[in-house]
Amino acid sequence: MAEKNEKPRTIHTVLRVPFEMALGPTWTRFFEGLREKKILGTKCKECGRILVPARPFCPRCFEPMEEWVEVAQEGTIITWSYVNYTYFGVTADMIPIVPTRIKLDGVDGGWGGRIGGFDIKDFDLVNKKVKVGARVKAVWSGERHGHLRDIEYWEIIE
Amino acid sequence: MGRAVAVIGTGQTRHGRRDDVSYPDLIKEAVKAAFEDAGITSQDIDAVVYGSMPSMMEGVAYNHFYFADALRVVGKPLLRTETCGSTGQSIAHTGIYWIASGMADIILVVGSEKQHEGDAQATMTTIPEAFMHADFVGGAPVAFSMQSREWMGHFNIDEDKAREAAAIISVDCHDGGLKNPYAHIRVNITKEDAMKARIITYPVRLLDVCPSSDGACAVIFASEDKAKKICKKPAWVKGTGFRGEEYFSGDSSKAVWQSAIEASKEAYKQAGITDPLKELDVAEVYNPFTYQQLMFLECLGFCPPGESPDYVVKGVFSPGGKLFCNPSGGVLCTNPIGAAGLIRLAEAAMQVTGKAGAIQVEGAKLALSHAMGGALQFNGITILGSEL
Amino acid sequence: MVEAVKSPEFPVKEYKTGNKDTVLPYNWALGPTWTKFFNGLKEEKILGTRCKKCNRVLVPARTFCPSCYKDMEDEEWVEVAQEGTVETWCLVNYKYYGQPKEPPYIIAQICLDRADCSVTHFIGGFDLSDPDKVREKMKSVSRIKAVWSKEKHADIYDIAYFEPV
Amino acid sequence: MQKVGIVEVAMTPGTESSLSLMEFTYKPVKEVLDKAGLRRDQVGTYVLASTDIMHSGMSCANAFDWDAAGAFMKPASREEGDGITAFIYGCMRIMSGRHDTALVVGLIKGSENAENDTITSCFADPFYSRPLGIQETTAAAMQMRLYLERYGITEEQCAKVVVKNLGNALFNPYAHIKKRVSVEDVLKSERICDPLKAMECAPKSDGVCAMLLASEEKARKLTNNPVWLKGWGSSMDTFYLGDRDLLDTQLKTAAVGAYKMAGISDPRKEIDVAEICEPYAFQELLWCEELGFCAQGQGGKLIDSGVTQIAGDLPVNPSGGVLATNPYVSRGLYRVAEAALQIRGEAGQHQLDKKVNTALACAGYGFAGQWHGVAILGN
Repeated sequence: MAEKNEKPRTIHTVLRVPFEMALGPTWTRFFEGLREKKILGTKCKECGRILVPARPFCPRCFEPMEEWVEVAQEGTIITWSYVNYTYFGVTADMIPIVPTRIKLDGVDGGWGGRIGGFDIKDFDLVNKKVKVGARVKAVWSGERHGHLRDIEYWEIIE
Repeated sequence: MGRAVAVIGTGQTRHGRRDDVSYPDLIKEAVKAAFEDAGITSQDIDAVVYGSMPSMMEGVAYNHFYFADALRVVGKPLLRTETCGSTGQSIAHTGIYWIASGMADIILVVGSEKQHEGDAQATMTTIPEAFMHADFVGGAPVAFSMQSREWMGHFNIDEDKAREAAAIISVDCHDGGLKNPYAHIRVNITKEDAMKARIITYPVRLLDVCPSSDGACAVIFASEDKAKKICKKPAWVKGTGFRGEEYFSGDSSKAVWQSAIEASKEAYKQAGITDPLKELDVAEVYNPFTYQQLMFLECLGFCPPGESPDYVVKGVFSPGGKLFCNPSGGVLCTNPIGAAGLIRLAEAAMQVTGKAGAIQVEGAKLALSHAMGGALQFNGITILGSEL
Repeated sequence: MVEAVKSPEFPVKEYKTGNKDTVLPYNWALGPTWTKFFNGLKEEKILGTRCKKCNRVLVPARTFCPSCYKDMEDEEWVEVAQEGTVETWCLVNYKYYGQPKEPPYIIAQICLDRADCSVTHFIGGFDLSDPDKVREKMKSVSRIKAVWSKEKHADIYDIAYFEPV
Repeated sequence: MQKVGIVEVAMTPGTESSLSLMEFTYKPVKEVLDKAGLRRDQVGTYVLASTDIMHSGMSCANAFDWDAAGAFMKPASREEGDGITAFIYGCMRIMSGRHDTALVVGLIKGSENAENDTITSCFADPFYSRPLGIQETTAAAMQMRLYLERYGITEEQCAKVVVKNLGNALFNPYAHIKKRVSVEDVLKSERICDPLKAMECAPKSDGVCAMLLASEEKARKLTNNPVWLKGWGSSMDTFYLGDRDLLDTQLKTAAVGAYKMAGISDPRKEIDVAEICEPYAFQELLWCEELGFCAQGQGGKLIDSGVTQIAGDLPVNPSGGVLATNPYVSRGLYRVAEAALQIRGEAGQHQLDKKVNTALACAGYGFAGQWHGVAILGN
């Protein structure tokens, strides 16, 4: 048995494993759309649902989703939260964040984004302005890279 | 389905921050306890099922290799099942199917997590799709807060009423944790404390959130013949259910959580349960967040949709209520993720066999255990009973 | 993972991809047995445990005997020899991300005297640059002994490598 | 015990794909469903095999894989392990009598992951084996040296496995590496981890394999040509290499279990073809011994005799095996699929020139083969 003076130790390390994912034709086209300030979805020929981000196939009907649709850049908040804590990879200067799920007009289902355009450090203000059911619209960033952050944030429309 | 299956023994580690032992030793602590509880040795075991959260959580991938000795599986078959947070239920299901299929008679099922070896929230950010989702999801609290908010919005639930109900759940669980010898969090709290605790991810406050725990749980399952031979009072598997939704969490409503509803329906059907609130004696519901438990009370059919806060405030799910939920303190007090769903099952088994000690629900005969996981995707259920 | 070798670039692809490196922190608990084992290395001692049931001495020390499943209390600490014989070895002569040091190096299984299993470690102390010469030399190597690092951190690298006797 | 039949299989080629992992997985699943004439929701249950650390950087792999596997709102599970474990779990779900069909999917895009050696070094414990550079290649190299020295197996004999398997792969449309090579070429390839040469190590491949299983009654309805599971055995070894005899692995235990269940007493005579998992060339010889195809230490003579050639008495890896195609997680399911295709007579250009009644498929993973599973299939 370990003697009393030998307090069990721990070893600290950071592990990094590299990966490189293929975006594939569907998501490549979706991200190219963002570069052109377009939000693209695909429509299922069986159930008629339009999903954003675009999908290669309908998860429910399991048929290819080949019909592309440019969807509205405005929608309604389904839900939101207020992130105010740090963890590995997220430092104090990166918070708070107001993540949200938005139902874009004409789209079935919701997709994610961040609320912005006002001082989100003020929680009471956030809680006053951001409501389930509130209307939002996309605000595009000046420089776009075919990346999700090409939409800088979603702005509340009064 | 197939052959009848029973739980003949359970074992848990002391859960908490376990820097005092290495990971394999933590596993062994639970395995040994389960053997002792069942009164058998590793020689009686036909096979082992193991599971944990993603390997990256502790930085050892395929850690069933590393744990082979601690799991007592050398020279025997092993399956490793993993379904994210619902792993604890899924590994139990693997063991149950294995015996029901006739391919084995006695199986050791082990789930574990040693969250203090890694950074749980950072690991969780590797679950959502890297280019579509990861940016918006800051670990589990955000996903669950978003879901709570969606639920309140959908049913137009008064925020203060939900807040009060969540606080009652928090108090009930923390009281349970104090009495449960294995629990991680042991604090005496009041409703007031819970309602005013620090905000983590609005509306979730500190006392609405589970801890990060180290711990393991082992459960031994046996076929009908073996169970009757070995065990005086086995806990019989009455029904199981498992369902999963789409990966992109926006694709289906999370306010009316279909996978939880359908998984429980499947289990109730097998168990011949038509009115769960009336027929179940106790439930171990997966509740990493108090608000989550509110939603589950509805999805699992314990009360009508949108009405769980009313029921909770009335004391229906509190000690002495019609269906006491989480006498063990639940995930809210103890959360070694890969083990957490199996701990629910072990606690349910202990309840229906009268082994739950200080947290025993008097005369419990039928118990539900549950776990959920994924990007708000998966729900698994196992119902145990004292009678075959 | 020791970053002795720079992360390789993925080959350039003709289709669109995204890089997603997983970088995560860990704090691994050694537990009392391995704490004692590694602290032993710091004092230039190689410690094993003897299972009181099967009588085998296992190195590194174990909290329980993997075959008898007996507890720590049933194990007896034993200092084993710093010399032993080579059971098998390989010469690593290629690079991959995450490897422990710059190749070439030899990894071997070594049976230390007084132990009933073999330990893994490096073999070194001679020129490894020519694989053919290494193979020729290793044919005649059977006995080897531990060479200790000057600076010790109570980890497995406290033994720098084993060298032919 | 309910009899289980393989109804249909589909797989992707092992070559690098530019599809996203989601699209890549969807295709063979859809193909299997279309072949069987089933809709996604008509399948009873799903079992996936994928591995967090070999999953393009996304953990909880089943979360991402759920959609493409077709498992939306179905009773389902996931094995974090070799694809052959998903196969047997799918079989067990049917044997339990609860489901009459099961769809099993093993998936990986090796091209998106770090090198296999980087990843397998993460299997090692963090204190001892990992800092000393133990991963699957170094463990295999030490196993090989022991094999050469203890039994006098020659490097030429090991190289012959590469010649045979890459040659067989020439006729397999799903193979990743197809090459006509000589023993000389193999021996001259770089000694990356002496005694292992570069050409003796499997590549890193992409690969999804989907397989539809059914109960006896249902299988007969869905196909005229079902292949039945006859036997299964699997076993796990102890962790530390130093605690094991690397030439006495748990494949023996696994094989004994599978043969017993299938009623096989003389595997060398009763098995018509074997698809086995040989990420390192010499392992095919060692595994053949442990499977009872020849006596201990006679693996070298076995390959010399030509028995394991595609036209031999007991062809081993007519598909080209793992040396040709190594989609790490799904490679075990590929073995089962290839064995099933041989029995059905649908293997195409690498179909054996004889009637195949009984086939063996096995898979192993972990350092020096810590875990092994063996399946026996029959017509």
